[in-house]
Amino acid sequence: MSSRQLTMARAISEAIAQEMERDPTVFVVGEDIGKYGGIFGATQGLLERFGSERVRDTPISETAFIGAAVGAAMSGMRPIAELMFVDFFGVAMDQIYNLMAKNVYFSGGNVHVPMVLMTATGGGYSDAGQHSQNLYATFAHLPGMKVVVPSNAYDAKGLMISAIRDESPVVYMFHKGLMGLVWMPSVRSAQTVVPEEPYTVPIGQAAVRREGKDVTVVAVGLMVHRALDAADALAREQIEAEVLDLRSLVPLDRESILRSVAKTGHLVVVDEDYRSYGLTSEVITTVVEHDLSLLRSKPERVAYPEIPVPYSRPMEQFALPNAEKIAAAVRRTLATSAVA
Amino acid sequence: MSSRQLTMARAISEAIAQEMERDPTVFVVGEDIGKYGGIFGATQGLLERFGSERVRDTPISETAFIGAAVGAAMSGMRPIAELMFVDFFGVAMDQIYNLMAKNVYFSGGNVHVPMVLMTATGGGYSDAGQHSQNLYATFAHLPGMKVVVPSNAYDAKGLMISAIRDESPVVYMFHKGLMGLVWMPSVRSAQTVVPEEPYTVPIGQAAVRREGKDVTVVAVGLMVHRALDAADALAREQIEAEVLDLRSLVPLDRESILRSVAKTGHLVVVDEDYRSYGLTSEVITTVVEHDLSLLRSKPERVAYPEIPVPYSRPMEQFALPNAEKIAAAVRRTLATSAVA
Amino acid sequence: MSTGEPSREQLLWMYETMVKIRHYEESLAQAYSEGKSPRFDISAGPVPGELHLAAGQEPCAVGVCIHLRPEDTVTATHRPHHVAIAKGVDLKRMTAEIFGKATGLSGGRGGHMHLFDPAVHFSCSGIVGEGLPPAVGAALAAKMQGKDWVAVAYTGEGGANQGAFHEAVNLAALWKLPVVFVIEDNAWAISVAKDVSTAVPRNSDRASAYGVPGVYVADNDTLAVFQAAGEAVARARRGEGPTILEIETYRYYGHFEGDPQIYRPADEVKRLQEKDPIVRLRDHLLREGVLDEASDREVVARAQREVDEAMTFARESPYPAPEEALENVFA
Amino acid sequence: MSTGEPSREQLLWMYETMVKIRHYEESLAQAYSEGKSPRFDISAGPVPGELHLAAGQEPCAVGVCIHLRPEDTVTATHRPHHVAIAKGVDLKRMTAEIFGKATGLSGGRGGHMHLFDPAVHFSCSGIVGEGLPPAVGAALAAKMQGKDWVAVAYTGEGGANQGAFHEAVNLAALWKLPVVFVIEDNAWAISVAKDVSTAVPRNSDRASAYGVPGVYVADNDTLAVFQAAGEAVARARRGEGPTILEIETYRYYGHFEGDPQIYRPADEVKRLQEKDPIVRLRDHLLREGVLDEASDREVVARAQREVDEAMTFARESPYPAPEEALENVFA
Ligand SMILES: Cc1ncc(C[n+]2csc(CCOP(=O)(O)OP(=O)(O)O)c2C)c(N)n1
Ligand SMILES: Cc1ncc(C[n+]2csc(CCOP(=O)(O)OP(=O)(O)O)c2C)c(N)n1
Ligand SMILES: [Mg+2]
Ligand SMILES: [Mg+2]
Repeated sequence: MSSRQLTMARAISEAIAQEMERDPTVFVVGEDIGKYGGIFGATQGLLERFGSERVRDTPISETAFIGAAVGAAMSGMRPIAELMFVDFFGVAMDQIYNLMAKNVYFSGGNVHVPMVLMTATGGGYSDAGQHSQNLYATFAHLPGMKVVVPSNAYDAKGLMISAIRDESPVVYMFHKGLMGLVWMPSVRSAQTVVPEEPYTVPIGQAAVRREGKDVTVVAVGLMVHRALDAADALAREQIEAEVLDLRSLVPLDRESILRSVAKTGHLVVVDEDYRSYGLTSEVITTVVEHDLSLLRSKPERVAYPEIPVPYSRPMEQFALPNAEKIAAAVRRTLATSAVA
Repeated sequence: MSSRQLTMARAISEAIAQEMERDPTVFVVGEDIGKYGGIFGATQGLLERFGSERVRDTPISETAFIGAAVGAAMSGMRPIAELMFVDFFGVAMDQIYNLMAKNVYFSGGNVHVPMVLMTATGGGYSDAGQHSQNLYATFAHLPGMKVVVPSNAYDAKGLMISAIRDESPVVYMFHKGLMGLVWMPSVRSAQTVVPEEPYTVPIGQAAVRREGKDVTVVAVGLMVHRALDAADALAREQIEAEVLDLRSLVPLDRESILRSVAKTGHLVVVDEDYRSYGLTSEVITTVVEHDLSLLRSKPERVAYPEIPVPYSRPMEQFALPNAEKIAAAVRRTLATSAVA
Repeated sequence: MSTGEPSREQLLWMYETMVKIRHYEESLAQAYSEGKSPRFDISAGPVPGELHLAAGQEPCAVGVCIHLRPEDTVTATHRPHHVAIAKGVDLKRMTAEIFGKATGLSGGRGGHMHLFDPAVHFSCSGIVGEGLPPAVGAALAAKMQGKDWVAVAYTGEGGANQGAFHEAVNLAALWKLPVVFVIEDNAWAISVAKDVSTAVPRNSDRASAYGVPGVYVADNDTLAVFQAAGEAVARARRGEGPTILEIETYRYYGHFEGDPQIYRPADEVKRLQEKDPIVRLRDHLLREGVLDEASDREVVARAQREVDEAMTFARESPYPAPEEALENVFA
Repeated sequence: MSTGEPSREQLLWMYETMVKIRHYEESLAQAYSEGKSPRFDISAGPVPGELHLAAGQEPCAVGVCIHLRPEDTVTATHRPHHVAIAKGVDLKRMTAEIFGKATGLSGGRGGHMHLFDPAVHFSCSGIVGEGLPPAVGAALAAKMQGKDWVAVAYTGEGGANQGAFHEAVNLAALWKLPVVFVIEDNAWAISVAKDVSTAVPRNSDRASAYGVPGVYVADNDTLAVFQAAGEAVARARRGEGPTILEIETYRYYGHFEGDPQIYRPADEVKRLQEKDPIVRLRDHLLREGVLDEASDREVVARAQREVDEAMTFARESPYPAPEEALENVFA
C-alpha cells in the first residue's frame, strides 16, 4: 500500500476526487472532462463518481466557462476549469488575467477567487505549433495567478490539493509527457509512489531532485527529468550536478535557487518554453542581481528557440531541449569557469 | 520646415497617411479610429482624407477585426489594426499569436502577413488595472511578431513606416504618455523634429540617447525619458550614464547592449512592464550569458512590481518606475562595484 | 418582489433611487472637473482617470434591480454607478473608492471601473463584455447550492458584439441558468453608432439564437423596464432559464468625461432630455397621486443628502499609504 | 458555376472528388496506423501527431467548393483534408506536408492542421473557430480590391459556440461581405454531443441574429449541399452579403485517430454508413445515366491512383534538415 505507484494523470484525478469528496463546493468544468475523462486523463473517473452536475462538459466556449468559473469562485464554489491545451489560452485570456487574476486585488482582498485553471502543456509528439507549447512565462509574467508545474505524480497530487484549497487562483500546468498516458511517450520516472490519503505539497517551494556540488541545473516539469538524465551522464564524467525542480513559477522560490548556486557557483537553466523573455532569464537574473560573485562562470540557458513549434519530427526534436544539450551546456559553463 | 516639430500622435498619423497615399492596399481598422481619430489620436484626420472604406470603425469585436486583418494581409492588403488599449489583448490573443504571428512559419514562408497591430500602453494617469498596462513581454515572449516601442516622434514616424512596409506582422506599441495629448501628462521631449517626407527607421536597432562611460541604463518607450532625467540628475554627481533606447523588443538589439556594457561595466534596466519574466531579466541575461566579466557590479532592475496597477494616485505613483528610482539604482550598482 | 404592476412603495423607491443616481452622477461630474481647468488633464483633480457616467440610464438600473435581493449577483460594466446604487452598494465606500481613498470599497485599488461589494454581490469591470461569463458562473453557483438566487449581467449594446456575449448566453441557455442579460442600448459605443456596429436593429432578436426569450423595451420607459425585468427575474428564479432584455436608453454625458463628442449630433442630448425618464416618472407619480409636490421635495432632498454625505465622506477620507499598493495581490 | 441543377460534368466532378477524398482519408488512416502497433503511440510512425479525418463529410467539401474559383479563399478547420482536396490544394505537396517532409506545402513546419496553399487561397488551422475571422478579412480584401471573389469559412457545429463565430458573422453581415459560413454538423465535438453544447437545434437559426440567410441541409445530401451552397456563393458574389449554411454530416472515424470513442453509441457509425453519401450519389448517377459500371470503375481508379501517387510522393520525399526549423519565422 505504502508503495503504491500512480501515473501523474491518476494522481491528479485522485486529488480532485478526494477534494470533491471532502468539499461539496469543488466541481470541474471543461471540454471532454466527463465521459472522456479529460483528453489527458486528468479527470478520469470523476463523472461516474460525482455525476454531471459536478463534472460538467462544456461547449467549446472557453471564455464563457472559464469566466463562469471565476464567477462561481466568487460565489462560494471552488471550481477547477480545464483549458484542454494551454495553446488555447488566447481565446479566453481576458477572463483569465483580467478577472481571475485581478479580482482579489481589485476588491482590496474582499473577494476571493479560489479556483484552479488546469491545463496541458508540452510537445515532442508532433502535434505542431498550436498544440505543443508550454507558455509558462505567459502566465507567470502577469500578476495575481500562482503558476504551478508538477514534475511527478507525488507532487502532482499534493500540489493539486494545495491548489484547490488555495483562496487565490492557481494555474496548474501539467506536461502531457509526464502524465503516464499509454498513447504517447511518457517519462517513466514521473510515475512515483503516491500515498492514498490526501496530502498537500506547499506551493512556492522548489525541491532539490539531486544533490551536487559542481553546477546547479534549474528546471520545471518535464525538463526536470531531462536535467536528471543529463546529471546521470555528467556523473560519469565526475561532474556532480545539483538539479533543482522549481515546482512553481509564481511564487518563485528564489531562496532555493540562490542557496544552490551559492554552493555550486555555476548555473544552467532549462526551459521547454520559448527562450526569450521567459523562465531562463528570470532565474539567471535572480542570481546575478542578488550577488554577482555567486557565479564563477557565465550561466547558460537551454530553452526552446524563438520559433513556433514545427510539426516535422526531425525539426521538432532539433528544437526541443534534451539531456544532451543540457549536459553540453554544463560542460560549456564549467569550461569557461576554468578560463575565467 | 526642417525644424517642424510634431507630437508622437501626429507623427504616427502622418506616417500612416503617407503610406496610405503611396500604397492603396494600406488601410486601418479598429474602434473609434474614424470620426474620433483614435482614442489616442493615432489616426487623426485619416477618415476625412481617405474615407470610410479605408478607415474602418468596427464593432467591439477584436477577435473579428484583428482576425480579419490577418486574413486581409494574407490576401494582398496591408492592414493596420488598432487594439485600443493593450490591456484588451486577452479577448483576441488567439488571432494575434496563433495566426498573425505564426502563419508565415506555418506556411513555410509561402504566405506573408504584412500587418501592423497598433496599440496603446502605459499608465500614470489613474486609469486602473485594466487600462494602464504595458505588457511588452507578453508579446515579445511569443515567436513570430516584431515588437516595436517608439520613444519619440521622429522614431514613431520612421518605425511606423517600416512596420507598414514589413512583410511580417509588427506589434507597434505606443505609450499614451508620449503621444503629446493635451488631455494627459505627456513627456515634452517625445515631441521632436519630424521631416515631412516619408522615411524609415530600421526595426531592431537600439539607439544611444545619451552617451556615458559610467553605467548603462537600458529602457524603452516612456522609460527612456525617465532614464534621461535620471542621467541628468546623476551628471550633477559626476556620474555619466549612457542611456540606451531599445526601440524594439523583437528583434532585440543585443549587440548594442553588449557594446555599451562593455564600455561602462555597469547595468541598470528599466521597465514599466511587470518585473518578473520580462524585459529586465532578458537584457541582464543577455549580458551575463555572453560574458560575465563585462559586469563590474551586480545589475539592477527598476520595473513595475508584480501587482495589478492600482487606481489610487499615491499607490500608482508609488509603483511606477521614475527618475529617482533609476538614479538610486544607478547609485546602488556603482556602490556595490566599489565593494566588489 | 411582485412582477405585476409596481406597488406604491416600488414606484417611490424607483423614483427616489433615480433621483439619487442622477444627483450622484452630476456631483461626480462636478468633482471630476475640479483640478481639470483651465486645461483638461485626465490625471488631475480629486477624481482622476476615466469616468463613465450613466445619467439618463437610470431606468435600466432601478427597473431591474428593484426585483433583486442582496444575494442576487449583479455584474456591471465600465459605466457602473447607476446599477451599483440601485443594487444597494455602500454609497460612502463606493464614493471613497472612486476618490481613491483608503476607506473605499477596495482601499483605492480598484477605482470607478472596479467596484466590488460582496455584501450585495455586486461587481463591475472595465473590459467590454467581460462581466457576462462571471454572472453565468454566479448563477451556476446558486443553482448548485440549491438557492433561488439569480444573476444579472449588464452590457452596453456595443458589448453585445463581443464573443463573450455569445458564449455566455449560449451557456446560460444550455444549462438553464437563472441569468438576466440586460443590454443598455444607449445608441453609442464611444463614437460608434449601433447601426454601424450591429447587424440587426435589436439585440433582443438575438435571443432566438439561444432559444430564450428576448424582450425589447423602447424609449427608456421605467415602468416598462420594471415589467419586463420583473418577468425575466421571476422566470430565472423559477428555474426556467435566462432572458435577454434590451433597453433603449439615453446617454446624456460623453462616453467618458472629457469626450469631445464630435461624432454626435449637436442637439441629440437636448432631444433626449426632453423625454427625461425621471421627469416622466415624477409626472406619472404626481398624476397617480403617489407623490405630491411636498413629498417630492422631501424625496429629492433625502436622496441628495445621501449623495452629498457620501461625497463628503469620500473627500474627507485619507488616501491609502502608497506602499499598501503591494498588498492583496493574493487572497 | 451555375447555381441551379448540377450539370453532368459537375455531378461527375463531385463524385470523383468524393471518391478521392474517401480514398485519401482511408489511405492516411492506414499510413497513420503504421508504427503504432502493438501499442498505439501518437508520436510514432510515418504520420505522427493528431490526425482528424473527414471520411463521411465529403458532401460539405465538394458541394461547396464546386462553386469556387482558385482566387476564392477557403479557411478550413482542424479537420481539413476533404475541403483542401475539393478546393484543389496540391495533393502531393499536401500529403508530403502531412508526412512532415521537405517537399510538403510548408516544408514540414505546419503539418496536417496547418496546410497553406496560396495558389488556391486555402489555409486551415487548429484552434476551433479560429479560421472564421480571417475569412472575413479575405472577403474584405476582395471587396476593397474590387474583385468578385468570395470567402468560405468552415467550422464544426461545436465551433459555432466560440465567440469568434458571433463576432465574425456580425462583422461580415454588417459590412455585407462575400462570405459563406459553412457549419459541418457531424453531431460531435470530440465527445460532446451537439445537444449538450448548443442551445438551439440548428445553427442556421442563428442567422436571424445577424440578419442574414440561414440554411440547413439535412442528412448529408450532396445535391442539397450543391444547391444551397450555390445560392450562398452566388449571393456573396453578387455583393449581397454572407450566409450561414449548416450541413448535417457524418463523422465515420473517431475525433482523431486513436480516439477510444467510448462516448459514442456502438452502432452509430454503422447506421450512418448505410446512408453513405458516396454510395447515394453513385446510385443517383447510375440511375440518371450519368455513370455506368464501367465509367465508375474508371473514375474510381483514376481518383485512387491520384491519391496513391501522392502517398508515394510523400513517402519517398526526404525529411527536412533539422536546422531548417529555424527558418521562416519572419517573412
Ligand atoms: C474588449 C474591449 N474593447 C474595447 C474597449 C474600450 N471601450 C470601453 S467602453 C467602450 C464602448 C462600450 O459601448 P457599449 O457597450 O455600448 O457601452 P456604453 O459605453 O454605451 O455604456 C469601448 C469600445 C474595452 N473596454 N474593452
Ligand atoms: C478554442 C479551442 N478549444 C478546444 C479545442 C480542442 N478541440 C479540437 S477539435 C474540437 C472539437 C471540435 O468540434 P467541431 O467544431 O464540431 O468540429 P469536428 O471535430 O466535429 O469536425 C475540440 C474541442 C481547440 N482546438 N480549440
Ligand atoms: Mg452603448
Ligand atoms: Mg462536430
